[in-house]
Amino acid sequence: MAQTGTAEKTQYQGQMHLLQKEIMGRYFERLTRAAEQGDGKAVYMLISGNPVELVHAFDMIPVYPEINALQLAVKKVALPFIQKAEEIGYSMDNCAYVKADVGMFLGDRKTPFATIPLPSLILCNYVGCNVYLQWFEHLAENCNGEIYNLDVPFLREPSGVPSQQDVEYVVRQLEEVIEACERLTGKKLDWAKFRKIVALSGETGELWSKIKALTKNVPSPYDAYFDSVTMMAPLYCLRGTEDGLRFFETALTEMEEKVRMGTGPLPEERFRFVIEGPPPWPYLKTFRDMFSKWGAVAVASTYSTVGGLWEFGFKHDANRPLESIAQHMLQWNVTNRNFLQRYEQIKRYVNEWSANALVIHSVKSCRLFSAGQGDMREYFTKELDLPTLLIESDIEDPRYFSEAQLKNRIDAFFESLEHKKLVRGGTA
Amino acid sequence: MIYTAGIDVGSTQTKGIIINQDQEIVARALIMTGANVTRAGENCFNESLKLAGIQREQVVYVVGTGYGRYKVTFGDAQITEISCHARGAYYLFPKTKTVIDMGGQDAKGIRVGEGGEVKDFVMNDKCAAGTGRFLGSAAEALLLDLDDIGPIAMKAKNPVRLTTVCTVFVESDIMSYLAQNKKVEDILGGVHSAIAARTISLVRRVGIEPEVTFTGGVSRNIGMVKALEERLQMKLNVSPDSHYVGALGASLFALERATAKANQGKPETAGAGTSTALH
Amino acid sequence: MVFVAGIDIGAKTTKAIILDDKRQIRGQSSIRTKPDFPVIAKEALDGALQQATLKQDDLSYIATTGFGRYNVPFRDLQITDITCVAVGAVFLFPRTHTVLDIGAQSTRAIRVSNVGKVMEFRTNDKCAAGAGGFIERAAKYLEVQMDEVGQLSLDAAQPKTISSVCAVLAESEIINHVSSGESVENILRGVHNSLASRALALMKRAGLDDEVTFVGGVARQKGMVKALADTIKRKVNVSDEPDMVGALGAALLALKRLEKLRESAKQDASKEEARVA
Amino acid sequence: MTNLEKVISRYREPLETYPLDLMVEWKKNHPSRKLIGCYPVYTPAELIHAGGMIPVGVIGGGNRLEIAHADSRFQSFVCSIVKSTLELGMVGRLDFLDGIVFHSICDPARNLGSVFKRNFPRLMVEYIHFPQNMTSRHTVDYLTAEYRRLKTSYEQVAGRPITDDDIRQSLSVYNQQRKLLRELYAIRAEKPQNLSTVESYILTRIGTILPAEEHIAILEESLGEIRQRNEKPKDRIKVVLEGSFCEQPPLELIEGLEAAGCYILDDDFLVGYRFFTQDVPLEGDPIRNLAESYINRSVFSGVKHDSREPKSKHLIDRFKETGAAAVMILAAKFCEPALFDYALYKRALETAGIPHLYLEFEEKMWIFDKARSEVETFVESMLFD
Ligand SMILES: Nc1ncnc2c1ncn2[C@@H]1O[C@H](COP(=O)(O)OP(=O)(O)O)[C@@H](O)[C@H]1O
Ligand SMILES: Nc1ncnc2c1ncn2[C@@H]1O[C@H](COP(=O)(O)OP(=O)(O)O)[C@@H](O)[C@H]1O
Ligand code: SF4
Ligand code: SF4
Ligand code: SF4
Repeated sequence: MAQTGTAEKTQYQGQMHLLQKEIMGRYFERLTRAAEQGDGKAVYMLISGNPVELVHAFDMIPVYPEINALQLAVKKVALPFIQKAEEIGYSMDNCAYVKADVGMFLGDRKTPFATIPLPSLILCNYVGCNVYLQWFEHLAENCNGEIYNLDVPFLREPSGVPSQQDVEYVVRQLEEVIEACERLTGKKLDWAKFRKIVALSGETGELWSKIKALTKNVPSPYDAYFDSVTMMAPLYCLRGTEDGLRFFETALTEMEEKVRMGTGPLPEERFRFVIEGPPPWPYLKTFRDMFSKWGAVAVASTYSTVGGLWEFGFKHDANRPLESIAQHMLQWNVTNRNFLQRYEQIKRYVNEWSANALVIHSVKSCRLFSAGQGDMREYFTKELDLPTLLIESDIEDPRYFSEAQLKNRIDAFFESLEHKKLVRGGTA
Repeated sequence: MIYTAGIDVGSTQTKGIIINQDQEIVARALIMTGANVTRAGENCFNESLKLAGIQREQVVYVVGTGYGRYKVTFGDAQITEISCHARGAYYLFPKTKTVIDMGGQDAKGIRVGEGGEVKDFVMNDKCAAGTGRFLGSAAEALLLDLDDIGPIAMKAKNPVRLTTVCTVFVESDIMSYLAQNKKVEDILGGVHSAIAARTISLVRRVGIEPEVTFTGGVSRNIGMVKALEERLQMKLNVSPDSHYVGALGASLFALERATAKANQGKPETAGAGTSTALH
Repeated sequence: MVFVAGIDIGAKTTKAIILDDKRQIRGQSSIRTKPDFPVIAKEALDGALQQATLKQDDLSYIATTGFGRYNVPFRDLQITDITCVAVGAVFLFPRTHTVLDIGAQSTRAIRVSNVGKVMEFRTNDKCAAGAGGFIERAAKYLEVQMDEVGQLSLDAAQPKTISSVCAVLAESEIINHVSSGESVENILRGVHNSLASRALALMKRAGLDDEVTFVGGVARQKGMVKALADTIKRKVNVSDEPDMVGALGAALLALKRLEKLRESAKQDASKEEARVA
Repeated sequence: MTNLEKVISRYREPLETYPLDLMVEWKKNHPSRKLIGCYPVYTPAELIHAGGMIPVGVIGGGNRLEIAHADSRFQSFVCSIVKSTLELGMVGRLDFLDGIVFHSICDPARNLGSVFKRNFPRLMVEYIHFPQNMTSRHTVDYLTAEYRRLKTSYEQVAGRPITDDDIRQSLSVYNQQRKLLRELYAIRAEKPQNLSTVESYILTRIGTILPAEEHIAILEESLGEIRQRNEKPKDRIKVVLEGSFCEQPPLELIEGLEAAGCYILDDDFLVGYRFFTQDVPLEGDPIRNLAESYINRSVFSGVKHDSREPKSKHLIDRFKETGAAAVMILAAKFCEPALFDYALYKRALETAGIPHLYLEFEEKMWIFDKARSEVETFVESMLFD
């Protein structure tokens, strides 16, 4: 069982993985070409609620410093850059995503996958995280790219719906971004093309939300935390392109296949949990094993919604391109929602994805996510009586990952869930 | 009559408990862990066998716990001290909702559910500040015996405010207070209340609901019991066996496993047994 | 002939140095710090005076430093360790760019100008894991004398890594190493290496460049000096009595101060008010 | 004892323990009046005042408050003020408030707003999103709309509509208050020996708590005396202090900094309460004027990002205007905005050859030796050569 299970896993995810490598590979080549032959203009942007559609419409190249940082961490080469940043004045307590990227940016701008081109436009889409503003402020001071702070009002109405003024405000700014791009590329925006791209984004988003719904199945066909990662890069970099669409079509078919076969990422699914917070990139594998060992599968994760929250019905609308991009930025991603809305999001996951535990991975770097997670834990354990585990490490900085301690906490947590199964005699 | 054992190999001291099938404690052993963790486990086990006056064969299941649990090679399973402390505390005080465990090198807070299962827990184990070791250093600095500092601390009229939490620096800190002719009880009072404050703010992360059971070696320190009770404004459960709670919990788990095994003969399905099964 | 004194009241030891106006050392002493600072400062000073065959009245100026610097009633001026150590280090090694001072309870990295002016500095005095206290505890557990530590660690064949970031928790690690038959030499070097890597981080933040001068009592330990040199991949200056450098710096500054005062006593009187008390 | 000395000694003690208790008393005597807590940094206090309510600065818990509950909600790597503010709420020290307003200054403070909403349902909890796009043609419109939204929710607490004239009235009150504060700071920049930083801090801080009219009276009287002072300058180095715009250092620390041998010519303590560089115009739409002033006539800080001009330039300009000899960066521990700024300041200051000292503090700190020695060392490095 275990054997065949893993065999199928590699076989089925293989297709998707290969395709992902191929299309992302092409994207990274494009970056390197732009960097080395000055072929193409780069726009730096942030992942959360990004207006990548506009960038594609101008045939400019989207560059995400967050992805640089992520890759440095995954390939375990971030630390020297972090330390370099700390030597020039950044604090131990600053977000290590920024430190790693700035450290890299001030050097030869080489990540394990590409050489990063200098920006023509530094588009700070300020969607939730305040660190974004300073990150891009610092990049701007270190190069002569033009900077534009796209100010996205935080979602603060109790209704959870942005006001008309907020939407208006963001749309007006997007128009200013268009002016800037027209100036930088020397050509007018081709609205027909733009609409087509937004339409593609709409379809892609829809596929992604279908894929996400599949983890409601028992067993879940894939791990909504560790496996989603594969699908997030294309979602951010290639959303609105044919490549992107093709990738998500393939992914959906494969995952539906796995549902039919009743196979999941693990030989046996003993626990279904929701996980909150970004992963510890430098130790992803180690971290995953700590859960796999217990037969625990993540069926939903807030982190997979930083770039956009599609599973609750949002879809880019080609007839209202700017408005729907504004909606995406304002409302449909986890980073611009307030803390209590995140509680609600998690609650929905727990109920609709039938999970029996919540794991909060509190990362020092990312206060956007972590500041106050103690209250979140309070809410879920006390108010909802949901078994909740809070563990601390970091998203980027390997110095904050203590394997023994994490293992101890995770083991104890699942031991107690096992124990509950015993006394209740029930199964997960 | 069958027996099971729990061996808690702690950073400082190793505790062993043997119970019979009626969950009665038939032996308790306590030895210093020392350098050789594996041997500590074995010695402690043999010691408790001796005290129980029974043969190795009569012990059908042994669970190892504590930071050295994976060195308990002769054991049938290993379970984290967190689960064991919860289990043991629940056995001693069935109304336990919160466990405060203060050991030699770490402090833990555990929220316990109806069935004695762990609902939530926190621990500090990166820094030896505010642990049994901290008290140890304080006692050394004052040339006092561990057993005495608690009672003395309770005499404090106006406890001092420590300038450091570092277990290493606390000595010189105490020295300078002595130089300022502070009273020994006030210094110790300060030490105890500092640790109490630190521990409580740690445990608050899981929420402190009565009843609260205080376990681990430090729970033998009456001064610390009082310091915690004062700050929490509530009574703490402290059993004469409080130091053995981890081992006790382990032996209870062992009994569960043994029974489960007897009934269905596959430990995998049984609770934490899987932790070993999947290693 | 004019004489001045510098007294360094440290967490562990108190040192005194007497200089003449040719900047020659006339006498020095080092004794264990006891909580009564005024008394201990006097003892240290007397020790140095005795060596210099002088009386306290022969001293024209006394500067104190170290964390007990304010508690010496008979001082003319108190100066922080960082300033003193920097001046002392540059006096001994004029090409010094970065000074590392590891004492019993604190570690300091200082970037200095060629005249010994402090340009930037970083300190750590919260956690013993980075300071001499760590070594003292390790030595205690390994049952070796402090003054043997340096040589032993220097003789290490394969240093053992100490992974714990806490000086206290490291002890169980050390004990395990001992029980698994690891040599005292290798363990001590392990401790030195972990101190060195912490020091490196600190030095980098203050600005690390040649030449590096290592002062403070821990610099007496040859193994530590080696560990540091290996870690920062640079040559490391160490004087014969690295733990006297603070007192030396204080004495040098006392002299400098005295000369200034002599020049323009009047105008500088007000300066004193501002500085002292 | 002069009046100024009276004021200082009257308020120092409460400020060092529980500043808000000043208004707990006040509320007892004015049970019908509504009080709205204001978290740092920038609060348009005018809008609250215009509703006949009192804006009360909730600026941390000082170093006497023991954090017993809040640090189980916010992790160890979050700044102190976030925890102490929550702690104040949890131990009932904010019960006298009718509402509290937070801002988009940083992620922890923003999440704190949500945590307040959940834990204190009785309170009106507002959240202002301050625009971070200072170049857009549409930002003033946005902020005006945001202030109008705020006004409506204030009206609900106040139980009455807030008219434009109410707001104009309040604008002129606060213009007056800020004018006096500017004079206070001008004196310190020019003759620091005549006004210690702690004195000017206390005079400013009480303005975040007391009703504006009372504060103005106190300021006018105090300034009268300060103008008369004529102290002999000490041999200290003159510095400009930056980085304490949100969490506030203990008074003893501020004192310690000066005692260690420097004059602080300018600082950014409580900057949100005196951050308009000119009066807010009264004629025309008052709310729009308020919004427009924030965009075009307010000082920078670690939480207001203006791509029109680098922050470091602002700082260096202030350094030059005041004629200081050095810059002191005093950042709250774990204050990410301040910590990020330092990386830029460090480089800019080094390039400009301006000596600077970097220090971290926490409002809850109560041992000042380390900070003091570091300042002493810095002062010495400038005096001995
Ligand atoms: N009789 C006693 N009185 C006071 N404290 C004690 C006593 N016995 C042990 N302790 C404390 O308990 C600590 C060891 O507790 P323990 O729970 O065994 O820790 P661990 O499990 O990590 O070995 C010692 O550090 C000591 O401070
Ligand atoms: N004779 C010695 N040999 C080796 N190391 C020593 C010796 N004396 C002191 N040390 C080390 O130096 C440290 C004290 O250094 P010192 O600079 O005197 O500290 P402080 O100035 O804080 O008193 C001790 O912790 C010890 O590690
Ligand atoms: S704080 Fe979090 S969201 Fe913001 S930049 Fe850092 S990692 Fe990204
Ligand atoms: S502060 Fe002391 S106890 Fe804590 S980690 Fe450092 S050395 Fe260990
Ligand atoms: S001190 Fe800094 S981090 Fe803390 S709330 Fe204020 S701005 Fe945010």
